Amino acid sequence: MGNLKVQLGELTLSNPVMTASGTFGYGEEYADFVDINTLGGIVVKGTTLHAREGNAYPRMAETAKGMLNAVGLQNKGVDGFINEIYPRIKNFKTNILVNVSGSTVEEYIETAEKINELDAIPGIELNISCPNVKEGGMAFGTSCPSAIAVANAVRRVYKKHLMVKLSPNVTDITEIAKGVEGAGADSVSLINTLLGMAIDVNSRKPVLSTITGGLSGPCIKPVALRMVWQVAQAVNVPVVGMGGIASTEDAIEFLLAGASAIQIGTANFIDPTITIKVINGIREYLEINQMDDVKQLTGALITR
Amino acid sequence: MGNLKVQLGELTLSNPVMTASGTFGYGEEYADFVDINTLGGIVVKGTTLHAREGNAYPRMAETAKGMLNAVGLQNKGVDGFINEIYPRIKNFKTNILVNVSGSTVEEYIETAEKINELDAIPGIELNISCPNVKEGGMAFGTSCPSAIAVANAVRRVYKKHLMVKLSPNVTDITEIAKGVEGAGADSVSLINTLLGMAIDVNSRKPVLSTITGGLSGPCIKPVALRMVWQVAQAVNVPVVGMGGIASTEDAIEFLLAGASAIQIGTANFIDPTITIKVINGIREYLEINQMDDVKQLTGALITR
Amino acid sequence: MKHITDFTVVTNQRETDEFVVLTLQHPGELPSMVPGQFAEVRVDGAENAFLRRPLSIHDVDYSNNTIKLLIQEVGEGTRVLAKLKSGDQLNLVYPLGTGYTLPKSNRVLLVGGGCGVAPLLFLGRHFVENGIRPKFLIGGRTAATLIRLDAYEQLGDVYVTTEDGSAGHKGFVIHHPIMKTETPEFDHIYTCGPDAMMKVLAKYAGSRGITCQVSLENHMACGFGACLCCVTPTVDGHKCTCVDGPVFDSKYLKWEI
Amino acid sequence: MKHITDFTVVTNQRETDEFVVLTLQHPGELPSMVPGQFAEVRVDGAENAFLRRPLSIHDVDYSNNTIKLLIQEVGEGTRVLAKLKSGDQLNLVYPLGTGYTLPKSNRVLLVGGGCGVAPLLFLGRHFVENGIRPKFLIGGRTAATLIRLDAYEQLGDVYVTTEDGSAGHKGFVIHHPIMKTETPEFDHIYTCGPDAMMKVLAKYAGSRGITCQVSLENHMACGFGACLCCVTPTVDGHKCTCVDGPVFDSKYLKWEI
Ligand SMILES: Cc1cc2nc3c(=O)[nH]c(=O)nc-3n(C[C@H](O)[C@H](O)[C@H](O)COP(=O)(O)OP(=O)(O)OC[C@H]3O[C@@H](n4cnc5c(N)ncnc54)[C@H](O)[C@@H]3O)c2cc1C
Ligand SMILES: Cc1cc2nc3c(=O)[nH]c(=O)nc-3n(C[C@H](O)[C@H](O)[C@H](O)COP(=O)(O)OP(=O)(O)OC[C@H]3O[C@@H](n4cnc5c(N)ncnc54)[C@H](O)[C@@H]3O)c2cc1C
Ligand SMILES: Cc1cc2nc3c(=O)[nH]c(=O)nc-3n(C[C@H](O)[C@H](O)[C@H](O)COP(=O)(O)O)c2cc1C
Ligand SMILES: Cc1cc2nc3c(=O)[nH]c(=O)nc-3n(C[C@H](O)[C@H](O)[C@H](O)COP(=O)(O)O)c2cc1C
Ligand code: FES
Ligand code: FES
Repeated sequence: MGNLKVQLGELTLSNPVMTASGTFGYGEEYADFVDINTLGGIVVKGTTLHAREGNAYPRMAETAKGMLNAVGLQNKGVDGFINEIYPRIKNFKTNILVNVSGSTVEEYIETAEKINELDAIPGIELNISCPNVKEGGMAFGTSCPSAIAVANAVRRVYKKHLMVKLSPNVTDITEIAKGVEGAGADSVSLINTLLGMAIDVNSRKPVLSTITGGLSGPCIKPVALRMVWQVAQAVNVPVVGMGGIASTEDAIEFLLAGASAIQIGTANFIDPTITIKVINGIREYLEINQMDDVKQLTGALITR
Repeated sequence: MGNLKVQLGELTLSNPVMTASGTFGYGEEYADFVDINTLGGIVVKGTTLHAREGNAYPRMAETAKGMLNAVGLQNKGVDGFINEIYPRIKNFKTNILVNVSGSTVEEYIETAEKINELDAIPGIELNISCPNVKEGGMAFGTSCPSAIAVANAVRRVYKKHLMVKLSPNVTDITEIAKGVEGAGADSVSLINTLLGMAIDVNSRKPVLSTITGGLSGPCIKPVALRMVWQVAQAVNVPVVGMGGIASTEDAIEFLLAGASAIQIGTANFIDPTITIKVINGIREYLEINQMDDVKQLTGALITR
Repeated sequence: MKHITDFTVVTNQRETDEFVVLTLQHPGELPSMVPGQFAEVRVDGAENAFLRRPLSIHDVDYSNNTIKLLIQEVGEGTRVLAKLKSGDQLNLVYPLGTGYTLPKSNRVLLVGGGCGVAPLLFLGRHFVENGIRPKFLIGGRTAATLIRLDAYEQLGDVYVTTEDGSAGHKGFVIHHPIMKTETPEFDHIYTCGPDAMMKVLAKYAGSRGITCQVSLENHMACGFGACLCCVTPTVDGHKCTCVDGPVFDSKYLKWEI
Repeated sequence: MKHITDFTVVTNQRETDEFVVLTLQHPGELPSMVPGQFAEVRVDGAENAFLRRPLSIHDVDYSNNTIKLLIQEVGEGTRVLAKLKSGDQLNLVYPLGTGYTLPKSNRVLLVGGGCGVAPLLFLGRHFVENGIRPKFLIGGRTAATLIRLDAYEQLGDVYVTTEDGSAGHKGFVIHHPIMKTETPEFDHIYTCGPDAMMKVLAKYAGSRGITCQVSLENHMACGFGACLCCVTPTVDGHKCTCVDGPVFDSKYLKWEI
């Protein structure tokens, strides 16, 4: 049987399938559907220094094979996470990464410092790409100097695995990927949502309370795959690919494009058991193709 | 009955519905399905100084509610257009715009100069956003200085309506929109295709001969709509919106977001009569909402 | 515990132009459900209904392991579901959310409008099983929009209003005579329907010391607390309609009424 | 002239696990069609088949205004089409492309493989109507993959090969005895099927002064020359398979054979 284990720097994943921040709650929400411990890792909801109420309702719009969200980082703040949530989830036997966001570099630093103390959290995913907050968020991830500044600052205080999550809303994503690699990122993950919008023609109002929101789901897969392919060629650190993955084939496309692991987001809403199906699907693909290690797939795209 | 006539600078459109370059051939291909003269305008296939064979097959991949294309500006060159095609289409009683592309500024200039001489062509759409050619194309449209340079150069030699077509593959599309407005564009059209990719997991090869290609269709609509909304707020020239329009509602969303006219692309492949349906649909919408002029819809989004 | 299960359509009963009732067979023993809970239904074969669609548990028959969904056709998703045929499979994530809670007294009024009548049948049955005879007040635009009245009548008294007066009392539910008495015949209102209707009822209840449990129909992406898309403002801040609701005590909500 | 028309499904005849034949009723008088032409079929109710699907005109009956499509289920689009029932509507853009041209002599061989047999029935019928008795050579993996042989037999002689020898001659079409004679019994080959098969036939024809018309199955977005997605390299450069083809003289193509 093929080996599914992958390494992201020092981080060992039992398989390359992780869940995307903001779509899998804290894992518990899915515990009735999947055995969380069989996942390669889960990235929990975006966490900020202070508790946030998020944006006003409506926060969601369905689009062609996708959805827009404008949740806006609703969370209990890092202390709320540490005191209320962490005790409940720390015994999961999978990699729990915390997705960290902030409005200022200082907030990122302080949040990362606190999470650095949590034994059961082997890494953070630095979210410099959230399109749904007024301050910070995506702004950090769409300019190379500011992306480097945040990554640098957090790197200094955060000692475990530092994954940096890139924004697709940029002209050249490889430039930013190289920048944060230089700043000490142990891996990069991409893509966060594309900035989009929907209008209700009856009311003539935006569907979302925030007018624009983040687009996710199968509709964005071609863009995500292209960016993962570009970034994988540009950096030496492992790449974690996501964006519209909803089947084994999708996941394998990302691996072939150069991802060492993948995250599944929106597809969990439609099939809460999709992660397990993809893990099994990758195993079968290896068997059918007589490969003995999933790592053989990473970057194995044949471009002649 | 509501007025559907709109102005793009000096250009009068009998209604706001145009067709997008590369998806409507030279109009003739659709003559069995729709009366071309009832359209607001048609933008013909991307035209370059010299004839081009385009990219190798395969040039197309179907994606979730969309498609990738890598046609690569196959065309007979501007002289071929003038000698072979123009005589056949010049009597259409609609606005025929030529989509002009090039690998160098000089090529753009020379092509535009030649088209300037054609009486039945009231304008060009300057394509600085084609993702499917090795040189030029999108590269011009993703950097502000080069976008301005091409627009400026063409503006000097081209005397009729100059529409500049923007690339969505940028961090800040408003910056480029403002740049080409400053360079003398009479209108801006957006969006061209998003750069994407698809992989065949069985062969482990890219589906497209060019590896990456341009994503179009309903999947990109949320991104397109957001960009039209942003650009409409940033510039004073009329905005022509496109990207995934496949129904009357879609078209009205773009008008509300600030577009003065819209273009329909990929949807023509699925329903070759869609343009007529949308024209009639807009007329009905005006009636139902007791509006007497389609111009009232442009930018009428209620954001409180 | 939440489940993800393929049910088999037993019957698809068309009630009106707009409404159908699907009876769904569960493969084994049904888990227990609370009235007001809902299912997230996967819409197969729809071109545009990408996300699951939330639908209330309309009725439950534990004896033969069937449940019913009452579906109002409003868009592509519900239209595709309304076309299902006996023998078709339907994938449900269920039971989801926090349902209605049992009352302190026996004097209950269940008020439904539109597809909001859906959870009230299961709720009414639950009351009857707990020795409470419910009263139903059902509002519609016209007589033709009132559905399954006979099913409700088997459980308790049914009062009706229609906007055009074509059945029952003319007007909105709040205009019905039983709402007008100085001393209402009920201590608890349970309602599901348009927000406007529920807000009027909440106000009515608030000013009379009556409790009012409302069921919200916010847009949902996941249905089980994972996405935080479905929030409603409450006295404790944003709460998920799908987990903390859909049923809330109206006083808990930050409603402008 | 191209048309866009809703046809009504008259029958859906299942041939094998993989193949069905749809008979479609045209609302009025059928326009005239040429064998080798195809239709772009809109797939309604498919979650992922976004573009139309090109399918050859399998047969035409001008007397009762019906056409037939032969469909091999290979993906979601064809699977959804194969589920259509009598009475369903199906939207076609048709007739598209350049079909086969009539031969200079009467000695014709029609060679089909897989779903490539589809246009050959209409073509054979066309030959018969023009006083030419065609010979068919049909290749399949196994006997079970050979379909509608009886229909072809009504028009001419049918020769068969299967890869496993379970019907007809064992091997590929090129291995059939009628291909082996020094002086072939035909001057013209008309073929549709896998590229590999057609290339072998083109080579065979080329070396014997036989003409060979091949029908390509390139991926298409529009089907009528508007998108330039479906090109194939020819001696005149890139040509659209959907307009200049799908039928080409093999000598016109830039094939590495
Ligand atoms: C907890 C809950 C229980 C529900 N129970 C029932 C029920 O028992 N029977 C029933 O018929 N319907 C019920 N609904 C509403 C039902 O979910 C929507 O009508 C359905 O999702 C619409 O899908 P569609 O594809 O047909 O329409 P769409 O094309 O998605 O939308 C059509 C119209 O309906 C509106 N709409 C879409 N989704 C929702 C939603 N979640 N809530 C409110 N409006 C929506 C849209 O804004 C649009 O105006 C319930 C909703 C919730 C949240
Ligand atoms: C001119 C023409 C005539 C055709 N006539 C017939 C016919 O009479 N009967 C019939 O069964 N099929 C015919 N085909 C092939 C048919 O169009 C494809 O099988 C169909 O589009 C696949 O759609 P799908 O959604 O089922 O499969 P998909 O899920 O789209 O694809 C399944 C597999 O089929 C391949 N495929 C997809 N589209 C095409 C295509 N256009 N050509 C070749 N392979 C494709 C894919 O690469 C994939 O490997 C014809 C194709 C052309 C171009
Ligand atoms: C409802 C929702 C909430 C999200 N919240 C976050 C978040 O808090 N932090 C973050 O980095 N990404 C967030 N994302 C982005 C996803 O993690 C992921 O990058 C994106 O959705 C693309 O993947 P997908 O198409 O598989 O969903 C969110 C996405 C959705 C749909
Ligand atoms: C097959 C194809 C060919 C295209 N060729 C061109 C082109 O030559 N020049 C150009 O500016 N845009 C071209 N486009 C982009 C479209 O004009 C349009 O900007 C894009 O497809 C988005 O609109 P849509 O989603 O409605 O198709 C092409 C698009 C497609 C699908
Ligand atoms: S719908 Fe996802 S949290 Fe409520
Ligand atoms: S399929 Fe569009 S040109 Fe042939």
